[in-house]
Amino acid sequence: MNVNDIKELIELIEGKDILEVEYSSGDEKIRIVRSPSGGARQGQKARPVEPAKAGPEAGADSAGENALISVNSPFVGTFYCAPSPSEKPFVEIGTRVKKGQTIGIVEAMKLMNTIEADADGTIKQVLKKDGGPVEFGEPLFIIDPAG
Amino acid sequence: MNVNDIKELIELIEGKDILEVEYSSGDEKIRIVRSPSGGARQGQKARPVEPAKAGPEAGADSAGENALISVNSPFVGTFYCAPSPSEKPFVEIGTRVKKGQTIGIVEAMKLMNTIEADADGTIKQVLKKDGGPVEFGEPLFIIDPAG
Amino acid sequence: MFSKVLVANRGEIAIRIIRALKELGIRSVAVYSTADERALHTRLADEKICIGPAQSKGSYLNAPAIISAAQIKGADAIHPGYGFLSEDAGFAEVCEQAGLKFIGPKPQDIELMGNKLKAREYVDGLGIQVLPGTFQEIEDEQHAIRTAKDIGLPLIVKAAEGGGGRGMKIIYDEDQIPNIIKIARTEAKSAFGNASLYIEKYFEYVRHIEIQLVGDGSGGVVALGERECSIQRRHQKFIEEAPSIAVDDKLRNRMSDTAVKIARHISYRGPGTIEFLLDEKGKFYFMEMNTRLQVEHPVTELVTGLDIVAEQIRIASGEKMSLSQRDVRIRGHAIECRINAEDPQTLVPSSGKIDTYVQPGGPWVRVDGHAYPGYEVPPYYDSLVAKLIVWAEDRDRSIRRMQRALDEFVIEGIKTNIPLHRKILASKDFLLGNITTRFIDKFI
Amino acid sequence: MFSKVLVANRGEIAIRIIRALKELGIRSVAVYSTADERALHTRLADEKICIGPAQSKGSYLNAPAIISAAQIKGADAIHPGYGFLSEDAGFAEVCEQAGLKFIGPKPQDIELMGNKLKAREYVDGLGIQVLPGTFQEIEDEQHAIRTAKDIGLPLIVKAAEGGGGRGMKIIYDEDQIPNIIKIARTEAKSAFGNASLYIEKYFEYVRHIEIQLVGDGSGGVVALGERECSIQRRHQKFIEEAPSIAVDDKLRNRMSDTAVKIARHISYRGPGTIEFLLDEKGKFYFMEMNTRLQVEHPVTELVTGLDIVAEQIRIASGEKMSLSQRDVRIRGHAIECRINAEDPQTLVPSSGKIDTYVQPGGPWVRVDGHAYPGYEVPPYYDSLVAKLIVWAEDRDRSIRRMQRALDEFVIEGIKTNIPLHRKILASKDFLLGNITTRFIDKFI
Repeated sequence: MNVNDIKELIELIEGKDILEVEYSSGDEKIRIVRSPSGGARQGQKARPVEPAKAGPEAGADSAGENALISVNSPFVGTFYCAPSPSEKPFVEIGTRVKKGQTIGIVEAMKLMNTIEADADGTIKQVLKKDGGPVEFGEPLFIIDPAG
Repeated sequence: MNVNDIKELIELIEGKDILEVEYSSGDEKIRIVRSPSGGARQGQKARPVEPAKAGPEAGADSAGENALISVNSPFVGTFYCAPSPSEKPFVEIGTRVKKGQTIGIVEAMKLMNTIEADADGTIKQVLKKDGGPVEFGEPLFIIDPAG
Repeated sequence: MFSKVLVANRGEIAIRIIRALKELGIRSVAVYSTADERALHTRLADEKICIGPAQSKGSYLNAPAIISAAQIKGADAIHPGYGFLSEDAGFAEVCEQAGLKFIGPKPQDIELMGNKLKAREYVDGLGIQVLPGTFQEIEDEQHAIRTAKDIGLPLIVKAAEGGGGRGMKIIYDEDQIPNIIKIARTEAKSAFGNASLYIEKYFEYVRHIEIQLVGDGSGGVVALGERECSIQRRHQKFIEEAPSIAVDDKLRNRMSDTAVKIARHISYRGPGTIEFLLDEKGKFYFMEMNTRLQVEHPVTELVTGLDIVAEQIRIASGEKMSLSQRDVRIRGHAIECRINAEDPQTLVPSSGKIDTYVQPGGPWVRVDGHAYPGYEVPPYYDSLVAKLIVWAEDRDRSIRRMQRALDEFVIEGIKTNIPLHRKILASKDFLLGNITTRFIDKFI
Repeated sequence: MFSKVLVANRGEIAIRIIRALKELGIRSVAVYSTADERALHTRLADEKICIGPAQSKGSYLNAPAIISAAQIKGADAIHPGYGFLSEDAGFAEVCEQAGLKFIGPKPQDIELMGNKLKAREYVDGLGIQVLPGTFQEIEDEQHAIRTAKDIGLPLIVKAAEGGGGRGMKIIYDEDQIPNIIKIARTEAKSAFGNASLYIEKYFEYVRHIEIQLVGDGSGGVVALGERECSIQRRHQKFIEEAPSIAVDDKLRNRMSDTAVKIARHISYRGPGTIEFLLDEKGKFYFMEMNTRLQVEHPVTELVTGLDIVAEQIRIASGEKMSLSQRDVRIRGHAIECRINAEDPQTLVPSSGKIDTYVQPGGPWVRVDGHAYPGYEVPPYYDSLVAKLIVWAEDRDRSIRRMQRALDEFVIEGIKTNIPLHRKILASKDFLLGNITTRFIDKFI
């Protein structure tokens, strides 16, 4: 069970007359509770359903979140945010970047692997400290392509 | 059980008069709760829900089942249905018995432990063969006190 | 050889015996109470039969039910394990009368050694050093007070029919004597059905060392070295080792010779154990004899390479002993930790469902247990859920291996004493072997 | 001694090494691919680090990633286990260049013995009997046909850079030669990056016997007896034993001396194995040398009492060997069954979630595995989920014990080869020891 599974389940019960879904895994367990007024649903469907988090902020939020891009480390090694200790970082929070632009380095066995922006946008977060260790697949930067 | 199984279950109960499905796996467990107002659900929704065990039939049924009495072996040993091989069995199916009446024997280490009827009634079943082994707690007879 | 054996026990020892039977090609019958319907021993045996209710008195202690079960299952022998009916001479006798071989010593030996006071007398009569104390049962307070004056405080009051750590009370002060005697008598009466008491000198900072023996029933006895069982809690063993850091070859030979002498005098049959107290000066005193397989037999198995349970079954069936004293070689070092379902702080037994159970593995790690994922530990029986035993070339490596295995052992859903074992194993005094019967006090 | 070691492997062998490190008091670092996030080796190690994607090429075979991981974790040595990078001389060299001790033989020894054709030449040069066959790589079909005429059919075509049972083809008929050579060359090229082939005489009903060695790196070599590895399936070992029923003391000494001679000539360092074919007349032929820890090392551990992995780590750290040839005593008998996640009929690997997992236990049963209840076996790696190893006083009891342990082993949710193991162990020919490398054919 991972985030995508949960998303799928949420999408699945949305608009259905399901009140509760419970799930366990160690030794399995599941519990699905339908709305007892279920049948009437059809009648109510037409009514404008108020979304759970109706506010415009929430909307923006989720739209924003979906769109944010995480740049992950393609290698295990040491992360550097600048070409050399004496130089300025490639990017900082708020820096506008172009797709393909070098935004960091992961060094492994003296080889400098450049990290490139996956999309045009603005750097929203720099997740690793200069000179710190990174594992394969760890997020290094968050880019907001809308920003 | 995975997400697809859950999806299938949700789709299955959708639009049906099933209120809850519970499921476990270690040693299995399942619980399905139907809408008490059954198939007529849509129309009856507003009506006060009748308690689950209301029906007269259900009552009779469950009362009947509850009423049957199982006489279990208080000992591990050999079951005998007659006082000796040459004699007639203590009871047979249909025999009317009084509470405390000897209805069988379980022999353990040459000791004859008499088995007595737990209640007045009629022998509905004799579950063990003459001379066969019985474990502690195994049902030997079923008595119908109503019969 | 037997063709079918009923195992009159539950838990890990029932499983240990069923394993031995399988390996010997003998069919096994498990007995169980209604509380043990899902117990692992019922699944591993070839056959199973319910013998009574949850309470041991109606099931695992119910001799007629067990013999009846053996008869209807067509078993030709009964293995009693340890505890329950294993030291009940009457049961052993009834088995034999019913034509069932009792896999254990002769009834008269169980009887002699089962009364700890008689055993003291008997062993003293062989010219062997027993603990200073009384040779008759304590008649009254005055008798106890006289004994205190003779041999000095502290004293330990024991039930004649007790043993194995049960029913003991320590007297530090003469004023306590009347009260303790009264309480002990009542307890002994209710626990063992016999109010007889005796008194021994109580040594506080000594070691509990025992010699494992196997006898052929006609005077042949082999000693399998000692076990160090000083780590005890409330007179119950907690961690056992073989060999003991305090026993050198010379001492081992002296203790073994003494133990063999006792067993040979009664032509003892099968495995048995002579328990000694060992003081700092290397002087040792006979304490009692256990006429049964012991919980801690695996440490001896691992250092000698002998399968003690298989040997016991072979001897009971009339086969000759498979080894002579010359064949016995002690190799390396073994430790056993008793993993109990209990709160490590309060020591209250913890029953309930085991949600997660991941057993340690890898080189020289042995688990004798009866738990499995989803198993519900019933509240009716003793709290031992597994014995974790390791072997290594020497004591230091054996300790490291045990620490590693304890770290791997995951039991969730009930409380266990694993944290306490880890604390003890990591302590400097344990590492140095500075252990006495009072060792554990500082950890609780 | 090392203070922190990175284990460049996964599965049971990673766990075996982590256990040894813990027992030696050395910190361990587990590496894992994204598919192994929940693997047991990552939980048992002191530290863990993700090194790449599910495919081995990007993770467990990715030398730069592994060395980089060791550097950022501050490890001072790398243990390669078996498989993956363990026989990659280049990797061993790069480790040393990066200041990381490679826990294995010297790179040049890996290189020499890694090319099976060169190894043949080398060993032949020492005056040791190798299998009849070519000493140069096969140039063309004609070369192969000439060889067939010289030494007679059947023949076996092997890849020079293959080994461990991989990349072999048998020729029964001269007509097949052109085709087989073509196919074998293509396969060798793609599997090992080297199209070189050589040819040996193929013996059908022989035994595969190997000698376990440990070298100190400066000419000292100790032989730890043989292993019987004839029970193979598709040239992959399936069941291993120590000692072999076909090897008596005299033969053992001759084979050991031969093996030691080879290892001594290269001043071999750490554990290694010389594989021989043994025919019915007691004549043996050098086949290849494995310059690494082997899957089946536990059977040797159990009969000698030596912890081979701990010894390997100690030697790599510069310590002296802990034993001399005189200390080696073979005691009892051990068997290993490889428990694979696969359909026992079709042999197709079976990945998926293990719902129920109950590990066997009790006396002299060892499980080296990486499964646990709820574990999902990923489809990317080899199918070995556990090695089940038992020890007993002799071969018969060892077989009974293994049968008992196989009966206890419950793995549900995936298919395993346990049923096939049970069939083999119960067969009369196995019991009698009538086994050859073709033994398993009749069971599938």
